[in-house]
Amino acid sequence: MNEPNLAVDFAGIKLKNPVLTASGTFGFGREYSRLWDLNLLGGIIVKAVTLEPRLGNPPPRIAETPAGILNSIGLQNPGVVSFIRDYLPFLRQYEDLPVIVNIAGNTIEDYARVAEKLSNAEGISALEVNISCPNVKQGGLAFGTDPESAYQVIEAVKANTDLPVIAKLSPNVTDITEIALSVEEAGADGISLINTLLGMAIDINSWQPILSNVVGGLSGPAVKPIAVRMVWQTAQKVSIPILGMGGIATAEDGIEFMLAGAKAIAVGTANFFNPYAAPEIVAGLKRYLKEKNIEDVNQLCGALRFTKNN
Amino acid sequence: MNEPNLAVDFAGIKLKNPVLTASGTFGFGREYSRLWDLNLLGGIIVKAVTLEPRLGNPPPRIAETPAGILNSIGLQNPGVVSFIRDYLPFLRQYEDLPVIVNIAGNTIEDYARVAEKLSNAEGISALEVNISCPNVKQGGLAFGTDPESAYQVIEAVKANTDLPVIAKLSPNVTDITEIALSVEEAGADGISLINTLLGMAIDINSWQPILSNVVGGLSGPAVKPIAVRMVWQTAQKVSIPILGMGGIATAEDGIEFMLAGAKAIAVGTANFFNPYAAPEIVAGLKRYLKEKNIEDVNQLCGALRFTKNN
Amino acid sequence: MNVYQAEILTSEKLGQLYHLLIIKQPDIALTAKPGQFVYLKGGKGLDPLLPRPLSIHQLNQKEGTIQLLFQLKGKGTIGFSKMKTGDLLTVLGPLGNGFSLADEGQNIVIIGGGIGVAPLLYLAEKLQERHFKPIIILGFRDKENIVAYESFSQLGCQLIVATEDGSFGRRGRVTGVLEEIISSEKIDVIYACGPQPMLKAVQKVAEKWEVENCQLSLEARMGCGLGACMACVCGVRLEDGQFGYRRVCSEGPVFNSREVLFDE
Amino acid sequence: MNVYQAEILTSEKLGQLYHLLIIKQPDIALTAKPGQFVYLKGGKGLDPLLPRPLSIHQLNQKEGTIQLLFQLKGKGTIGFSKMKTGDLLTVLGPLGNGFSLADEGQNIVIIGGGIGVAPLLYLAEKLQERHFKPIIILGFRDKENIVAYESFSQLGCQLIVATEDGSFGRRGRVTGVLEEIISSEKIDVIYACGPQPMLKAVQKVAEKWEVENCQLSLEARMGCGLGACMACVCGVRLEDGQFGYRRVCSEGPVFNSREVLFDE
Ligand SMILES: Cc1cc2nc3c(=O)[nH]c(=O)nc-3n(C[C@H](O)[C@H](O)[C@H](O)COP(=O)(O)OP(=O)(O)OC[C@H]3O[C@@H](n4cnc5c(N)ncnc54)[C@H](O)[C@@H]3O)c2cc1C
Ligand SMILES: Cc1cc2nc3c(=O)[nH]c(=O)nc-3n(C[C@H](O)[C@H](O)[C@H](O)COP(=O)(O)OP(=O)(O)OC[C@H]3O[C@@H](n4cnc5c(N)ncnc54)[C@H](O)[C@@H]3O)c2cc1C
Ligand SMILES: Cc1cc2nc3c(=O)[nH]c(=O)nc-3n(C[C@H](O)[C@H](O)[C@H](O)COP(=O)(O)O)c2cc1C
Ligand SMILES: Cc1cc2nc3c(=O)[nH]c(=O)nc-3n(C[C@H](O)[C@H](O)[C@H](O)COP(=O)(O)O)c2cc1C
Ligand code: FES
Ligand code: FES
Repeated sequence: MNEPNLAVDFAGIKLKNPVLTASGTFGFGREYSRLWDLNLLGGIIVKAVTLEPRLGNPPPRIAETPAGILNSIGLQNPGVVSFIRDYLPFLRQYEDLPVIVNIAGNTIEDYARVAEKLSNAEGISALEVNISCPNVKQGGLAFGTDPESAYQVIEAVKANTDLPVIAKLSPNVTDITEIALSVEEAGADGISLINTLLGMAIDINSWQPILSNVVGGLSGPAVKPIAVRMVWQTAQKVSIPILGMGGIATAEDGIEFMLAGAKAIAVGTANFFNPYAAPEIVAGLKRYLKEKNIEDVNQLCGALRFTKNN
Repeated sequence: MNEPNLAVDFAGIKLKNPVLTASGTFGFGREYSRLWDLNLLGGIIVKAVTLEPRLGNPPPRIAETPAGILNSIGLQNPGVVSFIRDYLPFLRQYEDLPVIVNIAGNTIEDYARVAEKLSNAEGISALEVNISCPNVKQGGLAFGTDPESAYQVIEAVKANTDLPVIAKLSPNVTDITEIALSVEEAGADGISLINTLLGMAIDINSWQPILSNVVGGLSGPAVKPIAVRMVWQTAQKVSIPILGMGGIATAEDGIEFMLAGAKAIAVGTANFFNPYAAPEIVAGLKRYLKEKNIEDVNQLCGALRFTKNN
Repeated sequence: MNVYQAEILTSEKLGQLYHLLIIKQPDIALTAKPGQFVYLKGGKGLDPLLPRPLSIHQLNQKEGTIQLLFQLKGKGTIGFSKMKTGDLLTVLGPLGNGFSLADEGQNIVIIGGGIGVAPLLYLAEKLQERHFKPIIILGFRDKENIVAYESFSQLGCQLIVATEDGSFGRRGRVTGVLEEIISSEKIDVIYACGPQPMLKAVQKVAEKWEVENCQLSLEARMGCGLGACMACVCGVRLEDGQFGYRRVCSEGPVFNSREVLFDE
Repeated sequence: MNVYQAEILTSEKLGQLYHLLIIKQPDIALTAKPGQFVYLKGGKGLDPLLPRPLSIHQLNQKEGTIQLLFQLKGKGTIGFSKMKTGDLLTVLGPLGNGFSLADEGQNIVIIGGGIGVAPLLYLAEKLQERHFKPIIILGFRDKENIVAYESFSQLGCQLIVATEDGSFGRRGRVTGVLEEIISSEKIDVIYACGPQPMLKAVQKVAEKWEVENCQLSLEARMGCGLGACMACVCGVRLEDGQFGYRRVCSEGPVFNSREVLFDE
């Protein structure tokens, strides 16, 4: 058998394989590049970038929970100007590494301005619009839990960029498909699912929340079943492609997401407990396709089968 | 120091300790009674009872996920008549074991009729109204995700019983406090938090969902941070007591829930991987209170402290 | 039945696919019946979360030990195989109803497929003890998949091994062998354990040849292992002829083949 | 810096509270500087999920081994202590900036509190090698909490141990001892590691006596360990005087005490 095809076209972005790294878990790429060649990735999604630099929340910002973590980083980032000047050039050295920039803001206007600024820079393949960050007081989650606000943010971003726009949705909602349909209508070219689930952990010795921000976002293997379900539900409803994430730590996990309907996948928390997770998933995916005699990774996408009982 | 007080009053039900077993994970008590004395429990919440017997969903009905499980039992139960005749007498042998009956239905009328029938039986301490089961086609989750429907179910149950009514809410919502306020207004005497989160798992060899019902309810340690957060959010808003559950496997876990605002706690999935979990949690709670020199377990309830950073 | 901490006395890799553990647990060794199982967890960790059901392969009452024979499938079984002598396992058991032993003078066939042979060794031995002369048919995909052959052959019963590819013993399926036997002599009792397609085929043969006492040991994904959660059900025809679900953990794992409704 | 599979050569319980592991990892042993740390995980399981940061307590370049000294606190550290000789640990390292060594002729005090002594042994040895004569002050709650005393006393430096209850060595806090020393001789460099209240007190002393080169090794809950996730920050006064956050894993764990802003 020939080598299987791993390339996918995601919302017009050509990815040599469907494995990306999830925003906020991989910085701007530099740290992990000391361990392995970033060219192995299908693409990189960088940490959220905002109009102005952000300080983020006070520490502690992370807590371990069963098979998961809570984080409340609070979007610490150097701001869009510094990103373009100080961080983007490093990534542009990689010839075959699509760079997707995750953007956030307090107001719709913020989103529009960041989008505009990034669109004038060179070397960016798409914008991922974070309307789902649970760790900031303004904006963030509020945009992602209301279909109307979600629509407005995406519409404003679309109006200010020619880049493909991926809406990153929050799982903290009653009906994910309602928000998904709304951003699709607003012109989103793809959907990222899922951001973190709102959670909390308490230190029973001090009687205080472990996170100084009290609540934080839950991610990691613990959330995988919820993420797979949301990808599956959403894939039934929308026609734009889905970028699946939430607890992916192995190629097997990634395949679950693709069968559920994701066209590409992102590795987040797993980077923390296995810094080689992403390239291992690329290799594992290839091995799986070979073993199963599948010529093209696209054949997995939404290929879920049902027995008569379903 | 004297023995600490473990007794709590939950919505008028006197519990000798705050540890119950969660509905559906403990049957009608008989199986675990072969291992330890059920009188050790603060109370028992039995499997959901419906007006008519229910067959439940086809197998497979359970899947293991990271630090959690998915289930899609589908409310298999013998129906309210058989429950009262064949199962309740066994529990009534235990002199000091409050029995809380979890009830479910397809229609508001169903709930009302089950409530009525159970109110005429002897030996029941309260009803827990399941408006949050993700595993049945009609009713279930739909009631629990809409404040108005939730209100109507609780109102109808209240109108048909003199027993304390505990509303069991679904975590699959954008704002848990909205539903909580709605059931409080409808007259609920207490709130159980949380039922399972909707999830899904796929077998990457057969390309089929593992559960024959495709989706199922996620429970176990994985969901604990979400449950603690919801208990905390809800405790800020309502004045009726909260029965906390979702991933409780140790006394430490239970204490987290109580600090967040739960007055009592229930052990669910942990029964499966440690059949002695519930009595061990009672013992662990007592040990904790002694070590910390706390006289009364009620002092934990909602005692969360905040540092200046919060 | 209770929860015990049991020490691993022997841990033995059997080829690439299987593993044998001998653990010390006198209470279970004294009371377990053939066909019963234990629900096994290796420590208090949350990964994997649930215990795993494993049949009692063999036991030694004098030494208070039980043998567990299993196939390496996923996290649970691979985890058990990595535990070392002296490590403790948490064991809930003995669980389930087990096989009901035949009446005096009855002709018996025992059929196992793949790792489904696990609960059949103790059964065969028990039957021999009671002076039955069961015919044992074991089927495997190929030679590499054969397991526990030695133990079965030492029983001194008539033993027929079949492999699907003919790489060892007879070529073909166990149910072919079963039909041959049934067509030449009257069989009163069939005991079977193995993959579902095999059990379905055995069910058909039993129905066709009107073997009333055909006992199938089923598998199902479990939650509590005790009968409390309703996770492990299989479809059955109830006494009143209606369709219903029974719990494999507590009402099984052994069912009469007439009541089992596969695929429902 | 890389991810390695490292074999456990020695696993030694030190009383009820502490544990010492010696692991084989030549690359780290060759390159690690005092004050650097490793990010350690015991196998691929998900419980616990994250690695744990542990300082390099000591290393042996010839043998390619490193020593990790730790307090038993929760799942992670207790899990490491239960691993056996021959087991493999996954080690990411060496990480962080480490201590910067003093200039020739400078007077040095090393202060450790509790398990905070861990990174100081290798530091002290390195300083001795370079002919410094550091004064070492170690503080513990009480006699039972003392750890690594032998190793430090074998260095041949001036060693002062203080316990809060006076059950061993001097009674009182390490910062009391520090002030005594500083008030009698000029100290150029302070190295400190220990619980936050101790570090705050050291910071105050350094400020009061204008010790410019006071290096504090901080702890923080970590995500990636590499500098990518921004989880492990501590509050600092930036070059421009503004408040900001720095990453303990990659910009620390050692910071000059003048820049650290505790409680912010
Ligand atoms: C009553 C009974 C007796 C059994 N006896 C034996 C035996 O003696 N030897 C043996 O090798 N196997 C036996 N099995 C099957 C054995 O339980 C599974 O192979 C094992 O649970 C797989 O776990 P895993 O973690 O290795 O695999 P995984 O596939 O990773 O397991 C994932 C989950 O699915 C469940 N699961 C997967 N396969 C099965 C299965 N076939 N049956 C039930 N649950 C399953 C697991 O318990 C676990 O919860 C028995 C099953 C039952 C129900
Ligand atoms: C750079 C650095 C070097 C360290 N060196 C040592 C050392 O040499 N010896 C030693 O005993 N300890 C050291 N620590 C502290 C050590 O990392 C924690 O004691 C350990 O992580 C606790 O893990 P646990 O699972 O046993 O405890 P748990 O409390 O169960 O851990 C829960 C979570 O909190 C984190 N956590 C808890 N306490 C700390 C802490 N003090 N610092 C950072 N994270 C924490 C854990 O990593 C884990 O993610 C160091 C910490 C840092 C940051
Ligand atoms: C430490 C941390 C920081 C994150 N920061 C961002 C962010 O800046 N923007 C964003 O859209 N998502 C952010 N996320 C969410 C992840 O991109 C991802 O959606 C989520 O963690 C689920 O995937 P995982 O379980 O694989 O981590 C962050 C997650 C973590 C753990
Ligand atoms: C197998 C199973 C069956 C359940 N059945 C019911 C039920 O009948 N009624 C109900 O209200 N909740 C039911 N639940 C939800 C639990 O009562 C509990 O709310 C949930 O599992 C979270 O707690 P846990 O994580 O401790 O299990 C069931 C849960 C499981 C795992
Ligand atoms: S596994 Fe719970 S009823 Fe069988
Ligand atoms: S732990 Fe990720 S930046 Fe320090």
